[in-house]
Amino acid sequence: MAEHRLKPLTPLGHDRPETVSIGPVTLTEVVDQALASLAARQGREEEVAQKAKAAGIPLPAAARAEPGTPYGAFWLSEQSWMVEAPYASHEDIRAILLPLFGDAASITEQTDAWVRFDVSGSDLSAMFERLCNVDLRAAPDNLATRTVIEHMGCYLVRRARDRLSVFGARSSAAALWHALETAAHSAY
Amino acid sequence: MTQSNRIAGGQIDRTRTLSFTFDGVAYRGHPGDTLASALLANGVRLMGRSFKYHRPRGPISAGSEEPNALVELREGARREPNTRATVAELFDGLSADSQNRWPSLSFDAMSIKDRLSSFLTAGFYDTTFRWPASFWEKVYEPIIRKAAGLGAMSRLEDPDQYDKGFLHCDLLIIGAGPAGLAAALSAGRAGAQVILADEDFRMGGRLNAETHEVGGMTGAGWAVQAVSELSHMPNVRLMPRTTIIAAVDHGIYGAVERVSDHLAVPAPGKPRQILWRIYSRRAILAGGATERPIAFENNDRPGIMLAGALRAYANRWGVAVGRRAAIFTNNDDGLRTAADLKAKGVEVRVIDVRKGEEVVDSSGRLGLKSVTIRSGGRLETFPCEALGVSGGWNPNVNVASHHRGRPVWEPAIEAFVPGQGDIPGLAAAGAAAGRFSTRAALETGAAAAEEALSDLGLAVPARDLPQAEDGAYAIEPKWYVAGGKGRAWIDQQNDVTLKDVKLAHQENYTSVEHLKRYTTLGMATDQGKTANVLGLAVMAGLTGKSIPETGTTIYRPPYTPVAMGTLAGRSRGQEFKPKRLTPSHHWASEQGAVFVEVGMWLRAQWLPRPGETTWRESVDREVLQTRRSVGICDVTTLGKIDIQGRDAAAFLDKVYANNFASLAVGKCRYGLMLREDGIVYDDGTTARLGEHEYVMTTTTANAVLVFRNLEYARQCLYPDMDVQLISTTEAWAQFSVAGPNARRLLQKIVDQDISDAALPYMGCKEITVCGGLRARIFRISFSGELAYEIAVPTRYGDALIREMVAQGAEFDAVVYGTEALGVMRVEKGHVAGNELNGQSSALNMGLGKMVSRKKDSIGMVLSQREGMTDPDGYRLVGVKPVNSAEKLTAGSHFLDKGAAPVMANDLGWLTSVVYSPHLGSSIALGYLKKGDERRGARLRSVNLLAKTEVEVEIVSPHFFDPEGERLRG
Amino acid sequence: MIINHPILGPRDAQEFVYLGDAGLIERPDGLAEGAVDAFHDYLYLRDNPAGEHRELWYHEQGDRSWLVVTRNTLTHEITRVELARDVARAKGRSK
Amino acid sequence: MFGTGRYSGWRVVKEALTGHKGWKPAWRDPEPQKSYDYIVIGGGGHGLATAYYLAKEFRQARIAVLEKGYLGGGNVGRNTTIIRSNYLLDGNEPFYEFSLKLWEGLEQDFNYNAMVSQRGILNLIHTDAQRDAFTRRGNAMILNGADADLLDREQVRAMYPFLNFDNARFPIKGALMQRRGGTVRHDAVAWGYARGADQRGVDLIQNCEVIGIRTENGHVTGVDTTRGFIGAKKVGVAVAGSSSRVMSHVGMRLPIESHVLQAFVSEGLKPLIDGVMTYGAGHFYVSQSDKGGLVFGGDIDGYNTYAQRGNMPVVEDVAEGGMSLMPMIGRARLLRTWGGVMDMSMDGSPIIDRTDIGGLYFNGGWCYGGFKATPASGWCFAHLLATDRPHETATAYRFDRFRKGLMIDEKGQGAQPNLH
Repeated sequence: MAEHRLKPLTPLGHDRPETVSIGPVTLTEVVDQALASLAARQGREEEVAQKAKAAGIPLPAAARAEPGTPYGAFWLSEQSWMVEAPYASHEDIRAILLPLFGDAASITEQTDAWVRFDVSGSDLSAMFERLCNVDLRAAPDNLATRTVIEHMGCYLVRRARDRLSVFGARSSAAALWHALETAAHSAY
Repeated sequence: MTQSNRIAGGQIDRTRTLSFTFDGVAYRGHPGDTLASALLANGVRLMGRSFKYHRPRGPISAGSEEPNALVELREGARREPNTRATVAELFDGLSADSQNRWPSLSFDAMSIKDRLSSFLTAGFYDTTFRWPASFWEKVYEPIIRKAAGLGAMSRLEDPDQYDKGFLHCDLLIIGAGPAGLAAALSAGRAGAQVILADEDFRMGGRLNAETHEVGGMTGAGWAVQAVSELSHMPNVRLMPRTTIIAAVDHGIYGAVERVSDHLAVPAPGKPRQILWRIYSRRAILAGGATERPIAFENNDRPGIMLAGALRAYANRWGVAVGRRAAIFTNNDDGLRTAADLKAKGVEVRVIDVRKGEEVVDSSGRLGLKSVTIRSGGRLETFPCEALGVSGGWNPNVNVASHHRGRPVWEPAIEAFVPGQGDIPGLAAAGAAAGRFSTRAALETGAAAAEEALSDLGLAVPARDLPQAEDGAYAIEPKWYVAGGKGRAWIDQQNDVTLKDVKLAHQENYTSVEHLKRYTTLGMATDQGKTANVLGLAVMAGLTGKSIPETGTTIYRPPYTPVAMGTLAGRSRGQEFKPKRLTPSHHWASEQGAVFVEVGMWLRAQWLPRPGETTWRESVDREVLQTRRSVGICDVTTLGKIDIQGRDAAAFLDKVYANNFASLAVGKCRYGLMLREDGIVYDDGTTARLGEHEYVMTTTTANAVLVFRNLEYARQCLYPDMDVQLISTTEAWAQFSVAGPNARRLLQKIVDQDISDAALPYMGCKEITVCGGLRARIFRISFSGELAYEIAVPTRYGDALIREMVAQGAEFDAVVYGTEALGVMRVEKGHVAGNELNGQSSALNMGLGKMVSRKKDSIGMVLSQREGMTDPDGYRLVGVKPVNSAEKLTAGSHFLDKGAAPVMANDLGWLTSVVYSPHLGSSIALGYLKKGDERRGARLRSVNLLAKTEVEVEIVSPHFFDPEGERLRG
Repeated sequence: MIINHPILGPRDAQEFVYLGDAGLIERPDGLAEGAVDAFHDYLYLRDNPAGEHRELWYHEQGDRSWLVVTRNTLTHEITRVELARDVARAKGRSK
Repeated sequence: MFGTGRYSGWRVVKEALTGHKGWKPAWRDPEPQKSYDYIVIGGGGHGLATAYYLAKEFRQARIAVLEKGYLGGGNVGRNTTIIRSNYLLDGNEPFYEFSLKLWEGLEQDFNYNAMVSQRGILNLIHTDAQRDAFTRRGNAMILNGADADLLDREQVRAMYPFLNFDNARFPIKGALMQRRGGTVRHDAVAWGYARGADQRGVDLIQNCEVIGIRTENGHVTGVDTTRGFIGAKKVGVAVAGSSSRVMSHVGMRLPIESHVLQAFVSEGLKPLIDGVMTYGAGHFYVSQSDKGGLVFGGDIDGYNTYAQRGNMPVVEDVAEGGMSLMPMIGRARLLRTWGGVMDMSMDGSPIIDRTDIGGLYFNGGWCYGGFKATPASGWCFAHLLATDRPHETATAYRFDRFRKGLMIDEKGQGAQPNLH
């Protein structure tokens, strides 16, 4: 990590990430993750797939997420993904990815564009059916989808049957946190 | 009071007693009661007053079709007007008041209108209240408006929480009577994802109100058993207290679940109600049927009910509405009521239309005392407290008609049934399909489920239905009793009588839509559930057309009325829309900043310092300090779009009106974006960070829209261009640093050289700050000052502004808000929101030369139309008051001296007004006809709203440093 | 309404933004003769049929794809959904 | 003279005492004649008003109105009944002010109480930019001879203390008010024009759908209908909502799309809201009817449709706006929703113009603002039909304004009908 004199704030505006348990679920603000979008340039799709494979970066199918170390990824749109990596090792994730893909892909820093809240617990669908139009009961355990929660565009990335991440715009972190808390209180 | 009319039996819990009040009088009931059943048990029949004539009324039904027994439920901010006592679940401590009466329910002064009814027939508004001419608005209407409405709102904020949600299923079953339960059992056993919803708090539907057996046990008992089996199936979701309110497109249904209405107050954190959107692949309407009355004179007295309701009160709630009852029927089902009441010890007289008998009148001002019967030409009076009327049953076709499909007339039952396929994926079963026996309900319910299962590709289980009655339903049509002199009610709540329908016919309002609109038939809170078919049958009789030829009006959602709070859910008050906070929000809050809503964002508008008492003091200081030394402003809210790809430059040339291909790496350029109709859409600077990499900025307001349009251009217009887009608005905390000391301040922050040579005007660079944090810097200015925008990863935005303020102390650096930003951009003559109004061209803004005609950019062609290149058209100008002490007002219009204030003399208007502390005067931008030619002219700036005017001088819009020396310094 | 997205399957129409007639893909050449007339017809005139209608929807709260949806304006029945980029290419649009 | 005789106070008393036996049909049900001088297609508000003014003001004879369903069954019978003339742009404001003045004299004009009620309309202001825009608009209104007032927050609070002043996401900062704005009983407007036209000899022909328009040598000769061919010297089309369908009979493509606008009414409530109000931070406007129902609406659904019904997102959006503006309506219940098909034009403003076919005239593109325009639309269309010249307040409503770049775009949204 670069040696500089600036101190970061969490998306919720504190020094340390928040966490709270409501009924059977736990909500956690996650800050130790770096993000970059990766989009194949036209005609370079095969090349990107090969380079990603070589670098250990998964490129999951539509509406799916794939975990990995250090790189995980979830699908954004045709030939574009969000790459996830640990923040401590990948703070400048774009600079790390660029040489891996050269000019075959467009790579954009996204780490601080998003707030990530992880929600874990049994029967998550009881909470999320009050938040967004995603059928978690029927959804696979590696679902990655965009959805809307209280007028806020979000990505829902399911990590396991009982655990998922909600990515929302960083500027509305407090509003999203409040929506999650309210739904949890209502559901459980 | 004692429960004088409570009899044996019923599905109420007599081991517990609930206390409640009605109009301040205390009563008792039991769990399982509705407010209406409990009041009837206590001998209370009078529960409301009608809308127009204030006639005394009691319930006519035992369900959601109730037109009469409407009360104000609960007190204070939870008061809920027009609540149907027939579905309000009793809870301990419930309090209700009657409504639409003064001073009391039994003595209502407004019932004088009943005496004047000859003057108040249908259409009376249109014909009556225009005499004399001027009296309508001044006299009649205020009186009418005061008398309007039924219940009263509390006028207090609703304290309860409402939720919204989304459910998905293979099969939605609407109604948990015998048909719905049979369907649910079949589908549930087959493993389908099933939602079974019923508006009642007790599932079983009509089985709860009947005495006949199902599968060798009581119908209600069988229902309990079926519900129990279903409740153990993980693939079945039982939703009692849930009304399907609407069928919308593609298998989506709206539903309202009343989570807490049976409680005194909702539990903490729990909603009162939830609005669900149910996404179903198939649906079954098993919502039963509603009985309809026969109209006869004075058929609206408390104690006169639908026969099936009388039976329901006896069987389900253990209530005899009267110890002596009459049954007036044209069908076999009415006879069943008579038999059930007799079995409970009620003295019953049956008046069967099919035997040539009819009820012709009734008596009893506040409650039924007797009915007059005509039988074999003789009139006789039968004293009774209750009369059950059955004119037949109407299948509840409503939801099946929400796509405007028309129901179909079924002569065998003299009623409409749902049209086939009116709503794709929805089938009707049981009484809703016109199949009235229990056996038929079970069979059609199971059959509908089986059909849905095979549609869905699921295995159909063997049919396993219990034994049940399969009685015949013979009916002879009878709509009204002819020959009466008084009034016979059709729509009780809205006081539409037989006579009103006849009058509508006489005046040629004979189409059903005209009938509805002329008489208000079916427009009351019950939406005519008991009245509509009767009304149109009467009209059919008058016109000589058949009932199906006459047709029905459109059944419109919602099925029953829905609380506004439920439809709004959590989006209200401060949570109406999410708040977006800037990276410096916490810091600015600590400074006591005043925030302003800019779209979803909250931005610091100004940051007052101790001693400052007006906003102008703060803003003037922020401007002067910036121009004198250096100011800092959070500009993160501007949209930022990352544009990459081999064709990125060519793409920018398409979406911007001015040239971008020539922009060098490491430079920024102001870009002008048009709509295809040639009007200016947005502006901003775009920086070329690399050979194939740009970052575009948009206005705050248009960030999302511009992104959408870029995707449109990329995918629909130029599909082979190699361009990738992604928003980075939130990824970077971006600050403007402006003023003569901007560079000196930033050089203390930035690790690299940012001298004029290293970073000239309109240059951009990737840098590090504060000892190594990666950042970006753009040398751009909207204030006319030497200025930069500096961006760091958002998590460091808070730290950066603190650092800049600390490092800026030696320069007396200031942080400024959006007001000062606005002052400086007007001083510099930059267009912004008020000028970018979606109605103005580049030419209007003085930017006409930016539109390159050498390339085919979006909007170029249509910006050349004659109306948009009119030399006499509006041009952006600067405006100063001749007397600098005078204040300008944005939105004022320009008039020539001496010109009358009429539109023909209008020359334009002031778009943006600020006070320029630099010039010591109010200044403005404006759009002025032939503005370029009027430089130096003196005009009037007129605000007719405030009746003020100011003499102004037209000047260049560039009030400040017109040569641009400062920003290049 | 539900739009059966060619990549993502059924999605609620609320996630989409509606633009209008898919004819908007066929943008005229702005540098050709008579471009003003061509653009007038292109931008302003519509068939506006009561029946089958090909129209553009943008999956803003989804994968940001523009789709061409064939939908009946009398019944709202949707019979076909395509990626607008594929439609545009098929119509000969390129760069 | 045909018809029902005059309605007067004395008449009402007499009919009440004699059992209402004297009321006659409000209009006849004539068989169509072989030909007419004028055929107006569309028996909604605008078509009926056109026929009425053609007969009354322009002394034209042999007029028929052809209606595919029942009279007044279009959007005149399915709207939120608001009248106002609070427009900004020169092309619009004189026309709507003309319309408002006609409303003010309407009841005496046709001797029928349409319940014209000028209780004022408030456009709430939530931002400084809105105040600037409303100041510009209010001045434009006054310059055009209309009335306008700018209210501050406290003046609004004095009128409606129960609005959300203290805990709003977008606080109320004031309002533009037009005191002469208000509401009218919508059905009565259609019926009043129908009665008046019928009395002046206009044949109002219901259940008569136009299925073709015949032309010869570039000039209209008549229309084919479900009740046979009917000849005409001039044909005026006033079928907003179905404009493209009717004009497709002559192969005309229009700068119009059909969209659905939903509207809503609550259960009857004791008086709460005296005038009309529009929320400036969400899609919501409301008034209260003389029967006590809150009549409200919001945005159009936003996709092309002829289905006359909407979907849930808009219902919810409107309720959210309503609850945010008036948190006390949470326990008021929505009773009924309905949907009407709008002619959404390319700039949000209407068209009253000739066509390229001689004798064929067009009136449409009213977006969701057609009800308030009914009298002036009828008058101006009658003027155009009778004189071949546009009325002075409707000169801007031409087809060619799009070709010339003279759009009348009040909202500044450009050529995207669902944004107007």
